[in-house]
Amino acid sequence: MSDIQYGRIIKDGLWEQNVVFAQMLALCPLMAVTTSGTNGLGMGLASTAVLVCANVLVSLIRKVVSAQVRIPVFIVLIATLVTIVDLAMNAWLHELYKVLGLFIALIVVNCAILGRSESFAVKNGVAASAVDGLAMGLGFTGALVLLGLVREFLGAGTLFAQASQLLGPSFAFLEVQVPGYGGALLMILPPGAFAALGFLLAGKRIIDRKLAEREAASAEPAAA
Amino acid sequence: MTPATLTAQTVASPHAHGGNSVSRTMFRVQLALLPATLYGFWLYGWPAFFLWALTILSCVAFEVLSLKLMGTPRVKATLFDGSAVLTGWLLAMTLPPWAPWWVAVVGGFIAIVIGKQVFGGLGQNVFNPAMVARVALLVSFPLPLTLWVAPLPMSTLPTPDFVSSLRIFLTSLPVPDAMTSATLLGHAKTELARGIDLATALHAGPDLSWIGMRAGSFGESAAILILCGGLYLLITRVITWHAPLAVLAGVAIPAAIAHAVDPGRFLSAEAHLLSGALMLGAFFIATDYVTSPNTTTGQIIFGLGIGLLTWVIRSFGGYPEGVAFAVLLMNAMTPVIDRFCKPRILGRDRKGKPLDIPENA
Amino acid sequence: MNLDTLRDKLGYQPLLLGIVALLASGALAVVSDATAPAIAAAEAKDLRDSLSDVLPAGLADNDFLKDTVELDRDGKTVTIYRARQGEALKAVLFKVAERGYSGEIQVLMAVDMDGRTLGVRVLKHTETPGLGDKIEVKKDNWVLSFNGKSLLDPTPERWGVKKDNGVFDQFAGATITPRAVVKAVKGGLEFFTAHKAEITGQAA
Amino acid sequence: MGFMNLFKHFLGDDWGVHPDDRKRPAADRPLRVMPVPEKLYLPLQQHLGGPARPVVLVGQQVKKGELIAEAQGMISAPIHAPTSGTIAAVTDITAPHPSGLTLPAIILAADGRDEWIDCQGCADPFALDPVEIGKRVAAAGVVGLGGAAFPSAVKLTGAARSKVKTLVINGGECEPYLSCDDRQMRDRAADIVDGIRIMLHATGAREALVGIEDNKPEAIAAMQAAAAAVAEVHIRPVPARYPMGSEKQLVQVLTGKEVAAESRTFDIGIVVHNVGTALAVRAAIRDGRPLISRVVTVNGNCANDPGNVEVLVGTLAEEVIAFAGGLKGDGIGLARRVMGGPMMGMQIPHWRVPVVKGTSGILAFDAQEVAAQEPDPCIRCGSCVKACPMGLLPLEMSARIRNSAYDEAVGIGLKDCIACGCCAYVCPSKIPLVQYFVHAKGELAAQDRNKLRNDATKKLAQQRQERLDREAREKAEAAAKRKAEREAAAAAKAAAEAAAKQATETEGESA
Amino acid sequence: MIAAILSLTVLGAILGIALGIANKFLKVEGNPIVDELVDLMPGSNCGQCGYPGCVGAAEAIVAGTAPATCCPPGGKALVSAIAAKLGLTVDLSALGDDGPKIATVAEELCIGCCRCARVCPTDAILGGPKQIHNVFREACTGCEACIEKCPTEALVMKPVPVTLQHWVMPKPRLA
Repeated sequence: MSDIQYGRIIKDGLWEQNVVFAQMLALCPLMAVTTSGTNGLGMGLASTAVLVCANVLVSLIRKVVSAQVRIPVFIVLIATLVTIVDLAMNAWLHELYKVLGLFIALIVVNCAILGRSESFAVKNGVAASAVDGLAMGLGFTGALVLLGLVREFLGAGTLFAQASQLLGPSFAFLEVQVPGYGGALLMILPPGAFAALGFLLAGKRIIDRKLAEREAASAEPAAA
Repeated sequence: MTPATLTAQTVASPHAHGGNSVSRTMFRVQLALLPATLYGFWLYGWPAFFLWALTILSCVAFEVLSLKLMGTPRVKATLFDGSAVLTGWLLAMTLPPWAPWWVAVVGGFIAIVIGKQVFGGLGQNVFNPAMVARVALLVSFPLPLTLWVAPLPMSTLPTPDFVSSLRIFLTSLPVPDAMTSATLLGHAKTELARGIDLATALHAGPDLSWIGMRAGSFGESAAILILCGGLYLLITRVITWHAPLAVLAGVAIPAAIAHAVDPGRFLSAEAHLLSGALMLGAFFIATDYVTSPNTTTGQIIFGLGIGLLTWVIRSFGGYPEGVAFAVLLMNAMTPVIDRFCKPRILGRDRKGKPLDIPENA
Repeated sequence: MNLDTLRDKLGYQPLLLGIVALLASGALAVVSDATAPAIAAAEAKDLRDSLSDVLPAGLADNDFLKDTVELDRDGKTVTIYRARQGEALKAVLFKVAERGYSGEIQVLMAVDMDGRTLGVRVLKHTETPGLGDKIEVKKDNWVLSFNGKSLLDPTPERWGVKKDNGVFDQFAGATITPRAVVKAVKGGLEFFTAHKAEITGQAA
Repeated sequence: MGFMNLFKHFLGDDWGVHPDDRKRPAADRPLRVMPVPEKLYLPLQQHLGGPARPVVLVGQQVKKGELIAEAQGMISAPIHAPTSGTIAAVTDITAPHPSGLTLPAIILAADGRDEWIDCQGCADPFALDPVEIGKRVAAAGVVGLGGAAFPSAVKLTGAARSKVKTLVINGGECEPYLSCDDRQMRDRAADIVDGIRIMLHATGAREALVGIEDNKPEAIAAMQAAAAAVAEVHIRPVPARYPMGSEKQLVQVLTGKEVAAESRTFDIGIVVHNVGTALAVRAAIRDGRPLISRVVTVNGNCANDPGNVEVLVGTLAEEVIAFAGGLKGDGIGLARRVMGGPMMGMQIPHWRVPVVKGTSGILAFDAQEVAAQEPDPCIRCGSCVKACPMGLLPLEMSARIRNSAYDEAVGIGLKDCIACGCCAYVCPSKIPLVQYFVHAKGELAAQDRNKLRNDATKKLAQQRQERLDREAREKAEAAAKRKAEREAAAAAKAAAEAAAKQATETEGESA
Repeated sequence: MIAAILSLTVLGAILGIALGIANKFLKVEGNPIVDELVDLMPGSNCGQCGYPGCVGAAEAIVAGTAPATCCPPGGKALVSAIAAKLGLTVDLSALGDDGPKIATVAEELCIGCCRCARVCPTDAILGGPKQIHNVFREACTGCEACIEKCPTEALVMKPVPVTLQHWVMPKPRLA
């Protein structure tokens, strides 16, 4: 296990194998939460925390767990972790909990977390799993924030509304209001989430194609 | 001659064609829409004309843009099939006559890009593009989309001239209160919500009119002219009677029953039939080839579904009008209807098993 | 000991799953124990904060969270918090609910002893964002327009939105939501008037 | 579109299409008989089933009507010399087939004398045993002249065996442009009725229903006059509608019975023959003459002088056209060459393709007639569904075939498609629907062939393995045997030596 | 609290037993997908793929150690069939396949050495010693095993000729 390429893992998590844009997982929390960039950020960070912990734990016990009971074991682990996060936030980060409370429990059913446990942590060491969890979590957060921002901007004409409630008053500068634009309500509603996600997916594919073309173009003279 | 050079251009039979074409069909539908459209211009003046023209223009522009972006080689052929023009036209017919310019542009974008091209272009869309745009606009911008202007020949104010019409269209300034008016359905819904009996409410409310002397969308007002267009389409065989009749029946039957039971709570069948987008929906939207079932049985089910849902939404839903929502819901059902309503294959029973061979034939 | 051979044994599965379940529930028990007081405190603070939101500052000096009376309203129990200055009852706070455009709207209101509203806040709602959510004080000052209103001011037939010839504004594009809130507040005032004796504890 | 059609359209009883029939003026021109050409090209397969096997040698002299290729297999038909002459070659020529591929044919150089061999006619066919009639029809190489070219004798004897009650005679000729059946019904009505009576006798059917589309009033009148005296032959005008001439549709309109899928008309007591076939059967029985000529319609906007021509089988289309007045402007503006009708006929690559027994028309189309255009995307208008006479969903089938989901297409009825072309005819997007279906059927057949071939290969490989094993085993056994023999010999030798030694020893001892 | 912990633990143990038992009794032996692939393959066990026969190749493809394109006699058709079955995406254009080919004997070069006939996996080559050999078109699978055995290069691979019986109407160009 010495030949783990951390760069590869990070790149996969953030872009190539992005939970939302490449694997199309975790769409339920995605649709429910991304009515604003702030919500997306909060949910993303909470998910990242759970993802890292779950990956580390699963990686630790991977040699003990037998194939027959691995899914119940993972599910119990993840549910426990989420409940602990939920309780802890409620107790000690109460203001943040008021913004995100509804969505924390949703992390249990986030298939991306079980998915990473099944496909990565169970096969790799603790360090690699932690990095993978972090990269995947940040990729997920990025996607949530991006989709939240798009929907918020088109739907309400604001950016990062209420960010100061999540991150503290010093982040109030993030909050932007477009003057004179009332917003298209559809984008805040669930159908808007699907439409926006569709266009973002198309955008990623276009970027990927452009990147592949550039790579091919730069590889050619080297080969010749 | 070698076989290879010969096989290059193989064409199967038939070697004759009936002469029907996509563009001819689209042209006929547009022709059928013309009387109601012209009448709409007369009712609502220049702003309605600007809205109509810009909606069509933006639909065509977005069509060209999408085709260019997708790198389709047949931009011209696809453009001249007239489908984008028709989508824009139908959308414009359902908009409030004095809606501002950006409604037309955003509507064109939603109809063509989101409603049609994203699904793969002509023939591939699941939902009727014009109705997708109509619903998306209504949900997104409820304010300008529910601002109805009274037909000008009925209003006390003079008709705006060309320049002031342009100003109304481009600046989206609020329309003076004296010119606005509620639609019959909207009025009934508001009064009912206040707990006022319909019999009393309709005394003061807008009248029913076969010739569009009431507030409403720019192209929907004159039920009689829409009906004429529909009959023209029936006679030229562009559409069949199944879907339109089913839509009208689907609204009229429950409406008549409910009205007979409780006239204070439910509008009459006539009021339903002559209101909102029902006539337009029955003859021009429910008959959309792409998004309706293929078989006549399927079309009847589809039409009844639209009618019934329209009545349910109008009577119990949050919005006063429900044709567009009903159409979209039934569009989503179309593949299911198509799956279960197949024509019987000659020589087979409905399940596809060969017929029994009679013993003593 | 060879794990590989052990893992496929029949007894291994229940043992493993049992241990994991034991550890998980144990961990949860510990965390739950550790967080319970903090959560209770935070929630009490929340309630106090929201209650004091509708209650003008300095009106009460008691811990009105503890001074409650429970009444039955249409089959549901309503908890009424009583704010006192010294022994004198100054105001009561309670929640009312009404069906809005899409689901229930929960409203917290404070009423003084003359039946005047001291403050109204929407606690919870599922109205369309951007359209019906102007009833939140964060979005709009609209709910403040209830301050100082009573059942006689305005007169009962004027207790409605402007579209229904009332005194309260409606928002552009949404009539149902403000109508529901107005109805809720009016209902709350009627409830207060009807049960004033029980609330003040004079009946008891 | 008459008012009645519009009414039917509203009722939904609207299968098939109503193409402009374009039969006149060709149908009204008198039948012309083409003289014997210099060379005749006779493909060995002019019928459904196994190809015929040549029984003549190159250079051999044959007389008109002489057997030159015999039937091979149960479903096949022999071929006879259409005129007297010398066999010039047996070689590959371009087939009357859309692929433009070649197929083996006998080339006959005419000697101009046009000498018949001795024909064994029969004065009273009704005295013959039905089985004998079947044999004679088979020997005369008669095939269905409506287009499919199914060997007629197979149908006649099959019908007799399955106790058929009704003989349906197909005078529908629903294909536009074609009028060869129309012309023959006008000119040879009495002979046709005679042929029908022979067929009634051969099949054992009680009555014959002759269905003729109502756009051929002259033919109906002529046939009614000829059949007036024959009680068991009924002339039944049917509405002109394509594909009325399709077996299942005609049977349904005439008898009200529906032919079950995956079965034949025999199963409901009906057999269907073409009017032209009736004439050929009559000639085969009454005169003992084999099928060596047929009537062909030359038509299309590019044809100078459209009309019907009686030609010998094997005549090149080129020569038929030349005889019938040639092409306008020597073929300028010619867009497509078609053999058969416009709806189901096939495009041919050039005119040097012979007329075969099933050729009903030679059509020279200009661009305006074929209306070839780039297909547009399907708009799901459902025209094809309404037009399909079989009740299929052409748009759904073509969409699946487009994605190569052939099995799914079969699941929704591809096998029931009769390739009549109604769907493609009405399609506003001009999608070549029939081509999709023909392609899919070919592809499925190819897959079946591949599967058979794979199984055969596996069997071969297995047999080879068994053979190798057996050989190895035999070799081993032989080796073992040899070894055993050798050992036995050695043991015997050793024993003998030992014995000898012992003998000497004992001798010595004893000595 | 104790009750919650205990009940969860017992529940876990019971579920574990259930899963263990299910695993014991519902186990699927062998891999059915391999058999399906074997059915698709030519079945001549020619060995061009480098695996022991078609079964070996099928196992390797299912295991992912061999590409779907490893069978030359199967050609494009086989590759797409395998890809469809396994849900793979395969670049067909890389496969230089121009239709099925079979071996043919150039009669003027054949010396009748019988070497080719001995290696043919389907016994498709016929011919006695010192006689010109012939290939049965229907039996040849195009495995090319015979080609390199021929001392005179009399065996060449040629495309299977298209006949009227084998012709398939081309698919219409996509609109």
